[in-house]
Amino acid sequence: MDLATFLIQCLNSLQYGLLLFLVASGLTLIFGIMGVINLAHGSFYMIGAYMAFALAPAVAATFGGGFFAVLVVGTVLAVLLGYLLEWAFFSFLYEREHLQQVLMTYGLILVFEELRSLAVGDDVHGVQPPDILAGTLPLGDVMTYPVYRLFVSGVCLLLALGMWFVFTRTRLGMMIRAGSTNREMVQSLGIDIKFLYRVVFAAGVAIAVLAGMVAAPVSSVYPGMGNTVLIICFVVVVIGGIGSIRGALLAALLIGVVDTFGKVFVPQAAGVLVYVLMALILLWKPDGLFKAA
Amino acid sequence: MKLKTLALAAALVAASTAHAQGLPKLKVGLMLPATGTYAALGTAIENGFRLYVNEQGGKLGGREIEFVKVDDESDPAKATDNVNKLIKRDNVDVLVGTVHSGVAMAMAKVAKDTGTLLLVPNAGADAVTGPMCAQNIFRSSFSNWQPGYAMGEVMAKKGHKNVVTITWKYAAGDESVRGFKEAFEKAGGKVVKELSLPFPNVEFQALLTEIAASKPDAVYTFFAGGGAVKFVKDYAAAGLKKSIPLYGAGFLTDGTLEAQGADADGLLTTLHYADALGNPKDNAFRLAYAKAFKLQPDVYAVQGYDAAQMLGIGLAAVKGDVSKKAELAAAIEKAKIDSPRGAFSVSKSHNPVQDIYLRQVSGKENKLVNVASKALADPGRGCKL
Amino acid sequence: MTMRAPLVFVLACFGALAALPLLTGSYGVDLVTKIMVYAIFALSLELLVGAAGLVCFGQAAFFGIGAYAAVLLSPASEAAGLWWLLPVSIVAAALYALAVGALSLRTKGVYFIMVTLAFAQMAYYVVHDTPLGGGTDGIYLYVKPALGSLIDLDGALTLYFFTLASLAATFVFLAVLLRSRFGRALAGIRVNEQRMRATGFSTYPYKLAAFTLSGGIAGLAGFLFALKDGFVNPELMSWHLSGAVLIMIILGGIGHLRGALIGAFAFALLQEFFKSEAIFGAFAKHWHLGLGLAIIACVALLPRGLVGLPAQWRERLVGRSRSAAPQEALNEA
Amino acid sequence: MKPEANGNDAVLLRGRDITRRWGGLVAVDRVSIELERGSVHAVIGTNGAGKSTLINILSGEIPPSGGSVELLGQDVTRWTQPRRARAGLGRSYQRNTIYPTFTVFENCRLAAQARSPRPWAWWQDAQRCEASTGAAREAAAKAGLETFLDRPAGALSHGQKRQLEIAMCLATAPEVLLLDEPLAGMGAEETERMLALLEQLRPGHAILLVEHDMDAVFRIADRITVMVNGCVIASDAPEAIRTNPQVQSAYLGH
Repeated sequence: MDLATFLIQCLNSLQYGLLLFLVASGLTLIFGIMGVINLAHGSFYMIGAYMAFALAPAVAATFGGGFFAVLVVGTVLAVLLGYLLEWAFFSFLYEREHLQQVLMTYGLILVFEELRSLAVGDDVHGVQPPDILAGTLPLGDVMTYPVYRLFVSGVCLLLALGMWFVFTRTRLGMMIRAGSTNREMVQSLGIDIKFLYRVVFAAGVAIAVLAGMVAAPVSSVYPGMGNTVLIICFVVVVIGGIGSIRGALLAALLIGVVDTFGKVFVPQAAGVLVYVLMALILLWKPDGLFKAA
Repeated sequence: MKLKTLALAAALVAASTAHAQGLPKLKVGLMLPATGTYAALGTAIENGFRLYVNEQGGKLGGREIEFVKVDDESDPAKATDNVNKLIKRDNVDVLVGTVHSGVAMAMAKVAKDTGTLLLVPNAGADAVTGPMCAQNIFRSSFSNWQPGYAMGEVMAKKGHKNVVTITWKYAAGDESVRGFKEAFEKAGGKVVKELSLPFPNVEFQALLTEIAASKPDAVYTFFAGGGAVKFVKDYAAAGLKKSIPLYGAGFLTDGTLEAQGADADGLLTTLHYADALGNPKDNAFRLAYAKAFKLQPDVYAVQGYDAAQMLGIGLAAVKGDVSKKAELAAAIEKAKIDSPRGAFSVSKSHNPVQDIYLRQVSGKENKLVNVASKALADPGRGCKL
Repeated sequence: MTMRAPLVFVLACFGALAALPLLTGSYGVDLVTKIMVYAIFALSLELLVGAAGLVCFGQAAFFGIGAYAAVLLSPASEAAGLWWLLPVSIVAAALYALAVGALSLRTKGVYFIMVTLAFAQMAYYVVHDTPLGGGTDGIYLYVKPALGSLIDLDGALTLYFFTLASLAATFVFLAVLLRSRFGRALAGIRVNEQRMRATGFSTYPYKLAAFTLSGGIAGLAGFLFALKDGFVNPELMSWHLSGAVLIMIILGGIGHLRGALIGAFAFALLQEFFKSEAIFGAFAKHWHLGLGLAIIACVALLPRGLVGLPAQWRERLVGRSRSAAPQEALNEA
Repeated sequence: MKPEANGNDAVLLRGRDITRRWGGLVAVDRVSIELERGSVHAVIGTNGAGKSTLINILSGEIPPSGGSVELLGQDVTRWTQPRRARAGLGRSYQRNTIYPTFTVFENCRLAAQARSPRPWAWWQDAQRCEASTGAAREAAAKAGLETFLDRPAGALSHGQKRQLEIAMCLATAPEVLLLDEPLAGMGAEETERMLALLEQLRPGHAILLVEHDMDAVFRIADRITVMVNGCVIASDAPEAIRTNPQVQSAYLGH
């Protein structure tokens, strides 16, 4: 493997790591910081991808918006969806055992999968990136690199910075983190914890749906896509250390490297490597890389 | 005493009329995916099957057809139960299914144990018409070996010498690449590198970079559904499309062209069907299908349609009496099936001996280029039929 | 809830299961055999989650090892001896559980859940990607094992009663075990591990023993699954099955052995109900929707799972007269 | 395990130069302490003086950064907490660590079971194990809980829960008792009953008492050690401690 190829592979692992963090970001919020075991995270990601596909004609027809208009409309819808979901299905679950949340979100996976099949059918779809991001940059003599993947990586870094800033440097972030460690205490301090949780849950769902929409041109849109990302998202959040944004980002990059170079150097064991990595990290540091930030 | 004779007489009359008017309804068990990634394929197969039955006025071999459906969820762990549900609870006379190879293997075992007639409308696992072949198991689709082998011949003829193959690490991918390698190396070509990634991982960047690094003459691939859409788009986005020609089994571009858009233009694939074959049977089939289902038919619809044809031929030969298994099987083995893909007959191991076409993508359609392999028969290795 | 009510319920269940083959056709026998296999599988997880408070998300690996051992170790053409094949399959699953437990019990809570998932995925990929397990299309068990001429497990009815006997044996064994010193120590570890260590229990060996035992029982369930279908496939070890069995015991109600029984039957019968064309016609295709809504209803209305239903009704009818916290100490069954 | 010195003033538990550092902070700084059979040794000090850390090191829950711990003549510095508990060291906690969903009797029986765990005997019903049920009834009676045996522990009053904590300690028949603020949050009448219980336990056991209730401490302790910021500033009989100038300025504040 000559140097040029090695550098391109590093770029590939960096880009996959950032994409992983983007996809798992909604989960770092709902599961990482709020402590809700949200198996339906994959479904939100799928909803985002299908929104990017299904909303495009509708948005174009109503006020002629392009890809970015779809992102805005989709995110607003997602916040509403998240708000309603929290009120209807999660508000009474916080005191209950974690396993009740597992059962509830398992039910939601089934419901979302079937509603998608009823609404949009079971075909495979593709989403075209917006024209200004549709080009490619030359990369070495043979390859070129799609500009859109750089945009995705950019969105991811922005999101990571934004979430890190909100949760560690603002009062809102402090309240949320306090709320997740001791709900009653924060309530007794006069903070309306019910409303706060609803807002944070809605934000978590919105980020997951946004990730689905942004990743759609790269990941394509097909039935059951939610399931394929679900486990890897939990791996990212847990390796990073539950509740730590920095940890999730580092974990995503680490998995990007292991998955990318694993496929190249150890193809027959490529499927296992990510899980070997997780087992090693958790056995070395049983609370993940960064204990709660 | 009088009452008993009356009852006896009535029974006799009922029996004779039933016979005159044909036996009771024939129950066909459709075990196809209704949920999950293969749901669209399940629907297409069912549409094709029902189209042929409707064309025959709802009767095959003089017997009215009643459908019993089960969603196999493409889950091998539930396969045996779903088949038992059809055979033991609904006591179907014929089993039709399925898409997923793992599920098809379980169905084949139950069919062999119970002797029920099984028509496989898609799953390409070589073993179904190989070690698992049986007198009562027929396939109307293909074996993974066939498209691969045909593309091996095509690429050798085109003068490619060093080729890289890439696919998921699962049975269908391995068998397709094996078929390709057999033909390509027989014709003097060399497979430089066999790349693979775990199923259903769709992160191809790393391996695309490997392809660019090893600079082969061409690439052979086997992907389907969402994976196929993503691979074709990533391959084009990585700039490889213009420098290293991409070939593949037909599933790379079948049912995915709308999603792939311009990235798929010009791709050459091999499959036993194409979008515009032009023969009269295909034109009639496409018209009827479009009218009935408001959709364009694809290879899966054709395979469903032909599975129904095979059943029709078999039943006609035994006048609807499914218990005459040997006669029914012999009839299908001898028959020439007038399929939209072109007439074909089944090999000794009950897999279609069919023309494999070379197709090229243009204008969101897989246009016919020429016949890659004429009447290509699956070797049926391991079949003792 | 006095001690008698659950006992009567469990005996009634086993009585009904014993009589079932007389009432239903061969499909019913097959379906219930499969559900009983999943009930044994659910009991193995109940021992871990309900009794010891260890939520394992990789139970399918032990189930799959039991199934693959049954097929790989059976000679191709003639019946393997049940007397050695069954124990070997159970021990194989238990050994992997011992190895996984020894490592994963160093972590706690959600991290433990994810480490067990990691080891299960490793087992899954070994079987999925290497020729060891016969590849992704799976392998066949042509001749089912037998115990001399006494038990030939090829017959559906023989297998039914053999599975019923295994389920009964597992249930009784676990009921007795949970009331023994070992069982009470597990319960103590679930409620307050710190107090257990302060009084002198080294908790790690207890948890490891429970994990290994649970793996062995899951191996038994996998063994019976392989016998019933005569076909094993890597999907037996996928996380979907680990998730499904976890859903069964939560649905049934955590903390009670009979909750695992109820959960396994409820989960399977709910699916049969929503899939049946007779009831839903064309909409049966979208059975996921019905099942999902039913599960959500269960979470909303039954905080203690299906097993808590009678107590909940009684409380609603009689009003919350009796002691608030259910007297859990003794009637663990 | 022969007691080192003669008669009942043998030293059952000795901590020598126990130190514990959390990064830069020194929570316990070279503290030495001895617990003799038949004597109540109280440790007092302001919050954050390192009392709880000391107890956790003696009980084996936290490994020391330096120094050693000797139990009944054996160096147990490396022993885990369960092993020390089985060797005769019982402890109670500041926050109630009981089994709220079990009955009071079952709480005590499970603690007593630690003496004869016999986990392999899976067929024997734990309720029929005379060793644990006998010890449990005895310990509950000693702690004054004999009338509450069938009630779930979660339904007890706060004082009764503190008594249960002691009962579970006694159920393991320890020789050394480490009690972390047993009187915390107790009314006058409950405090009297607890002090009577400690009085009753004194002859057979070496008791370490960490407590804030000064009256109780000066009434019951044979010896008092005062800790401030992780160091021992005085360790003497109660009267000497009351008049010790250092203690007055550092702790009693007058």
